[in-house]
Amino acid sequence: ADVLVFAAASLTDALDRVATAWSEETANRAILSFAGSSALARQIQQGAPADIFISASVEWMDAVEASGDIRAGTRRDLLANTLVLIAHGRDVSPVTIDETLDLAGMLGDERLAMALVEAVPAGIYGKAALTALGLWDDVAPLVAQADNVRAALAFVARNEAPLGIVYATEAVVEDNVTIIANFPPGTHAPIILPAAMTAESQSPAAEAFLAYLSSPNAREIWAEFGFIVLD
Amino acid sequence: MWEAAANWLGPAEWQAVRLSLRVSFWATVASLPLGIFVAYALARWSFPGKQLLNGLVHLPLILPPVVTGYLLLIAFGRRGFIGQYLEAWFGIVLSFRWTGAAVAAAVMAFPLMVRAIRLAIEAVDPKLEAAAGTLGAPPAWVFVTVTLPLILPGIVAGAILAFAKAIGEFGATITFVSNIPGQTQTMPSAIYAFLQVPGGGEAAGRLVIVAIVIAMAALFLSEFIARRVAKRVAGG
Amino acid sequence: MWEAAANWLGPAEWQAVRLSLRVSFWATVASLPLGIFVAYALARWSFPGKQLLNGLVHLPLILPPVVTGYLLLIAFGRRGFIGQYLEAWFGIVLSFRWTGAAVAAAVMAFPLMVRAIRLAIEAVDPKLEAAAGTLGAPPAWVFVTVTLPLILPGIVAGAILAFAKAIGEFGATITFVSNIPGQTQTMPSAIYAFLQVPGGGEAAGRLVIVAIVIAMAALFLSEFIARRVAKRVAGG
Amino acid sequence: MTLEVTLAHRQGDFDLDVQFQTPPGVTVFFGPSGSGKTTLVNAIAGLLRPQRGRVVADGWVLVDTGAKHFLPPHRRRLGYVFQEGRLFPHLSVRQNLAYGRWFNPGQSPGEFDRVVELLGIGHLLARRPGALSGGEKQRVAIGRALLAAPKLILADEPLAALDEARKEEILPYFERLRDEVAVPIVYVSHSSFEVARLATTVVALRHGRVVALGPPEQVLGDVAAVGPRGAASVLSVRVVAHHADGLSELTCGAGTLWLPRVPEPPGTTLRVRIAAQEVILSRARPQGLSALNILVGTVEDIQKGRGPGALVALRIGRDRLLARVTGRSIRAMGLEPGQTCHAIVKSVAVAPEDVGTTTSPAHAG
Amino acid sequence: MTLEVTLAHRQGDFDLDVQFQTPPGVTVFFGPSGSGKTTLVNAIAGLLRPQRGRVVADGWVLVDTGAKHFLPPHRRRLGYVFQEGRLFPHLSVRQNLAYGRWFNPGQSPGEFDRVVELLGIGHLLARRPGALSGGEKQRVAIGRALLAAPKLILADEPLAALDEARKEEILPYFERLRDEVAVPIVYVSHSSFEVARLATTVVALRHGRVVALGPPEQVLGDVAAVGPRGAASVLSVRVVAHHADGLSELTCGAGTLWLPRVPEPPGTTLRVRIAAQEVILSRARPQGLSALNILVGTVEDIQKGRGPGALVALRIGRDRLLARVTGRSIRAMGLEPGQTCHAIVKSVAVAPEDVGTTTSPAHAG
Ligand SMILES: Nc1ncnc2c1ncn2[C@@H]1O[C@H](COP(=O)(O)OP(=O)(O)OP(=O)(O)O)[C@@H](O)[C@H]1O
Ligand SMILES: Nc1ncnc2c1ncn2[C@@H]1O[C@H](COP(=O)(O)OP(=O)(O)OP(=O)(O)O)[C@@H](O)[C@H]1O
Ligand SMILES: [Mg+2]
Ligand SMILES: [Mg+2]
Repeated sequence: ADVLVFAAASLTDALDRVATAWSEETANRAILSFAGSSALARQIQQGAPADIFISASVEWMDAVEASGDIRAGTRRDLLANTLVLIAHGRDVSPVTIDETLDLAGMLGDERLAMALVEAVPAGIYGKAALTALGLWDDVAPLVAQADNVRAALAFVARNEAPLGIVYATEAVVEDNVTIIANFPPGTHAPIILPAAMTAESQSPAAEAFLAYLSSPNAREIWAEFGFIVLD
Repeated sequence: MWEAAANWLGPAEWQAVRLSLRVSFWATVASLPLGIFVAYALARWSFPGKQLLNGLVHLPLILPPVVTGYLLLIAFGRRGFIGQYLEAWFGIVLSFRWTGAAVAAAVMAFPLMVRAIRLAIEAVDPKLEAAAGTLGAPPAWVFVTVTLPLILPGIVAGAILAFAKAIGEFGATITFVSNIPGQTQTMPSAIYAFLQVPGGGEAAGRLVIVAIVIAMAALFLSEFIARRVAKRVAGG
Repeated sequence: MWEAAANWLGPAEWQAVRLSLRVSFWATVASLPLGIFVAYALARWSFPGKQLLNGLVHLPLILPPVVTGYLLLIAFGRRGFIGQYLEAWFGIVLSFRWTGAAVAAAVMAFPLMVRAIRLAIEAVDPKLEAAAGTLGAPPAWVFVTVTLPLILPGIVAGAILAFAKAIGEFGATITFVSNIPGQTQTMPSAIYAFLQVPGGGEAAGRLVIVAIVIAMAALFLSEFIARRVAKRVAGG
Repeated sequence: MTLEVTLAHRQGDFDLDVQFQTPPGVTVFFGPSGSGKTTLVNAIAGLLRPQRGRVVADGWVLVDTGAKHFLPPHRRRLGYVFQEGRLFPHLSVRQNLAYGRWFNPGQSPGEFDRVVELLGIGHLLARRPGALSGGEKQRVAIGRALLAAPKLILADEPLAALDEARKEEILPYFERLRDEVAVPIVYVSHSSFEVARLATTVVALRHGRVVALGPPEQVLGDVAAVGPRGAASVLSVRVVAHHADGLSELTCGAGTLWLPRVPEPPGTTLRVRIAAQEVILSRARPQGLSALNILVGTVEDIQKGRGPGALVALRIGRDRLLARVTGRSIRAMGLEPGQTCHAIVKSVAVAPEDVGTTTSPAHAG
Repeated sequence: MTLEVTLAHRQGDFDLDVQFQTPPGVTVFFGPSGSGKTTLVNAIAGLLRPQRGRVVADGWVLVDTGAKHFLPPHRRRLGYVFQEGRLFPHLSVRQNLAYGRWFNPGQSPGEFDRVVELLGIGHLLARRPGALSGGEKQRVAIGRALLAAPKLILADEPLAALDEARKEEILPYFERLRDEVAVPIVYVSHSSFEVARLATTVVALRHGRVVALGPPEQVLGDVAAVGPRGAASVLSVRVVAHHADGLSELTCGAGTLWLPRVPEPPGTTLRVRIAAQEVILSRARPQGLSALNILVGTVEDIQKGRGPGALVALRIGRDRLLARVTGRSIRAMGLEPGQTCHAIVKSVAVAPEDVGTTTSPAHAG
């Protein structure tokens, strides 16, 4: 049977691997539709025929749950991610992020690339962390906000911006950037990617796929891409 | 060699290419009659609400595609205020089908199509239409035998513009009908998906090249047709 | 009442509106001469590489905006293969500046502008241009005194189309120059941002209304100008 | 068909204000450039919506602003030859010619070939109008209008772009339409030849007003309407016989006229335009001249013009013959009303285009 | 200016192949519809790139395909009156008229007013071409070309859309350009009046070939070139005096001509076109006729045409006068070459448009 999965775009490559593995093991098929969490959530609210929804933000999963579009009891926190500070180039020395870091000074008149700080989860988390550390006010005028984490990463990779804040999962696979610091866990709310089955799901295999996402095989793949698997 | 070309893209990518062609073709062809009608009305008639219609036609151009997609979702989604009746009365479901992608592409391309055709209509000398009238041709016939052939280059230009736009349309499509492989994953959506993957640039690049080739072919065709028509009118 | 209207949008939103107007205005105005030139070349000249130029002009229409934005970044970014020389030789920096947003909007709107103007040029009777030539007017002068006034409605149409497109342009802009309030956060970027958060729909709706009002005003203006020009040509 | 026109229409500085009624046949609008001829024809065709007025053709109300009635052009069954051609550029000559047939299928199939032959456009059928010369375009435009099987032909200077020989070939066709097919024709012309030849009624226009109205023999004799050089007489004559040397013998009220052979059979009644300036007068019967036609009549009146010329009207039987001579000759000859006088008319000076078949009976009187 | 034209150009089925050289003055292209007149003018204007050929105006090579030389139209200093007007629709009449002045600023300021007055378009200056009648458009087109201060005027049937009175006003202006300003003129016309009046040289065309070439008195006397009804003589005459009764006395080789008053002062040499069909012959001296002009000459030859007419050429002093009479008259009068014969010409039959000032000296011989 086919399972239609609506998943946040930042999961694209990892989930592809998981789905392929599942197909090989079970002869079922997972069809993956990647887009921004907001678009997917709205589509589910409008009756999209999705079976599984994996959101990049807790808020959108909350919204879908509130409108009664996910099956009660199926929601769980699937994955967690970490936020990192990256710099352009290969051999950049690491720094420590705390209240004393002169982030604005490191930038000079150049830009700090982030995802949209009011709208896209990675941006929201990043802003929260910098605010908690008391750095936000200084760097705010220097932030270049991209519409998603990947576009922010591209700015740093092309050295349009020397520094950026992205998910660790994104940073590890890009050759032209170096992770120079991890944000301390307490500086922002946990970065959680929840998953759930939709209320209207008809697929008999949906539940199985949702379960498979936490299976040992899947865990291995998630870890390979830098995700932390929650339970 | 042919096989090498075929293998150059994976089956999922070929699927996206085929889907894009189908979506763009139908988006263009199905909206053409309405496009000609609206262009004619805007060019030649005056009626109350004309400016409103004109504005409405241009709306998809002005609004960010995401907004257009969102409005389409609200209107034509399965639970949308139009969509639910379409399904109940006619059994037509647009959301999350390729037909929905075609609707999104058609809506996005509509202003371009109408503008081109309208300009062409405005360039037709009304004296020729009047002459046809004196020979006994009723207005509809005048339109078909005089106006239509004379605006053919404009129609071709408008249609190709719309087709090209449909081939490249992304924001409204993904917002309205999502990004479901084989159903609604057009070339731009597939390119988007590739761009989300580190190292996916190469695969995206291949699809970009395919999109360019398709659009170029369409452009060549339109130039060719337009030139032939122009030559016929010039005499010979 | 005026104040109420002003407060209806927050200062950040007003900033986005003002920026969008500036970006779209300059994107349109600055690309118009080139647009007219390219349209004329495509309509009237034949030269090697004409089809290539035609294809190139249409590229931004065909490609997903994100791709166009990415290509702009590669070309015109500070480290881009053109951008670095622009900065070194002319001190022009486009990346993360409103000028870059204008370039992105201009590039995206260019095919629409060129198509409209080209259609208008093709509708001008070359016999009138020839007549001007016999009276001693050199080609450039013929263009300025005969062709240009006759294609004015097409130019207005093309420019307004481009302006409308520029007002709504999002994907290429945010990919090329990101979203910096006051610098590159245009209306569509702001709308997009609102739409990403649950419950942001209302704020987005307000900006959408502003965008519609602006574009409608531009359309009214273009209709008005086009009608005046047409009336002048018809006689009186 | 009678044509009843009452129109008041203002465009820019120009004010059209006419009222007239014409009998069946050809109505010619005659007048200088800018006098409102085309405007009037457009109003009859329905291409112009008059501000006030009424046009009735044969009892059929085409427009009546009072009754808010306006018949659209395509319902008027017209054949309009436009002053500027207006061929369809995207259609071949053949398709242009056939255009009107879609809507009026009652046409005999031979008609197409006849009209094409008449107009000499057979070799152009496959071309598009862009590849035609000015005169060729105009001929195709005439053919297109004629082939629409119209109930009313409107022709706005249809022959202006053509050479004499071509005019000569086409004019008889209009006559046949008038006489045999009895299609009413509204014809705009600058040329008094065409007027005399075709017109049942002439409407002379100036500055948007009717300055003279009537049969051509009357209007053309009216120096005020046509100017001294346009003055001409139109005689009704009957064909008596055709002679072997290429001359035809015709009889008019009081005398015999010899003209280069006319095509009509003996017994036919014709009209002959004789330009006033081509008539020579002589008190005594002239002898030994190359001119064959010598008519005897009585001087009816003598109008002195502003120039050196004078217009002498002779009564010859039922007809009135005008002669334009110099004042000096009148004095030298001592001409006075009531005198008997001979009029000399050269046979060859009467051009074929001056000889037309007569129009409907309305004219005999 | 001499004009040297050698052209071979094929468009569709039509094949233009001409070679001629004309002296200074007005060169008239004369020929039926579709004979290639406009094509030829376009080649001279540079709007048509001939496949093969050479056009030289006054030693100035406009095009020479052999030498791969082609002067673009805007460098040829033309004033081209197009057959179809081609006014700029977006410019007012005034702006249309002034268009050429931008490039040729050497025009005297009074010229604009003079031309506007001549053409009677003063009240139209503020309008756009869309609001003009057919004849008004054509007049503006003429004005536009004349006001470009051209070194070469090309006029393609400029007067076809105009009424006689208007033609009469405009023709003298072209004469003045020819004689006083000495601008070379290439003029296309169907009308033998205009040919006789204006032409220094007539190029008669048919099917893209030159069928006759020469001064109008020669070409118009050539029945093969102009047809029997076009035949005319052109006499050189000198003004002797103007008389109080409105007549002018002129002298030609061997006799006196009386014409309606001509504007030129005594002593001026003029040319007078006398249509062959307006001349009456008489063996004996006629008496008591209203016709004032009786010229005596010798019959030089008699050409029988295909119709009932014949063309009799009289030698009258240095001039040759053609008379078109019927064969029957010739037999009745027993006319034969060598005989003395009287020619009768009515004063008023010579229209003002038949009297023109003479052209450049090239013509006297
Ligand atoms: N583009 C073309 N292609 C083919 N044939 C053409 C083209 N243009 C003109 N012709 C033909 O060339 C011939 C000469 O045309 P041209 O316009 O020179 O005639 P013209 O002497 O000016 O006639 P008119 O007095 O009717 O204006 C005509 O027979 C016409 O049909
Ligand atoms: N749209 C218009 N606006 C104002 N005046 C106009 C308009 N169209 C025509 N006229 C004027 O109306 C008058 C009559 O024009 P019309 O075309 O009827 O003349 P016409 O008798 O056909 O002349 P022609 O013999 O030159 O064709 C002219 O003086 C012209 O200038
Ligand atoms: Mg007219
Ligand atoms: Mg011609």
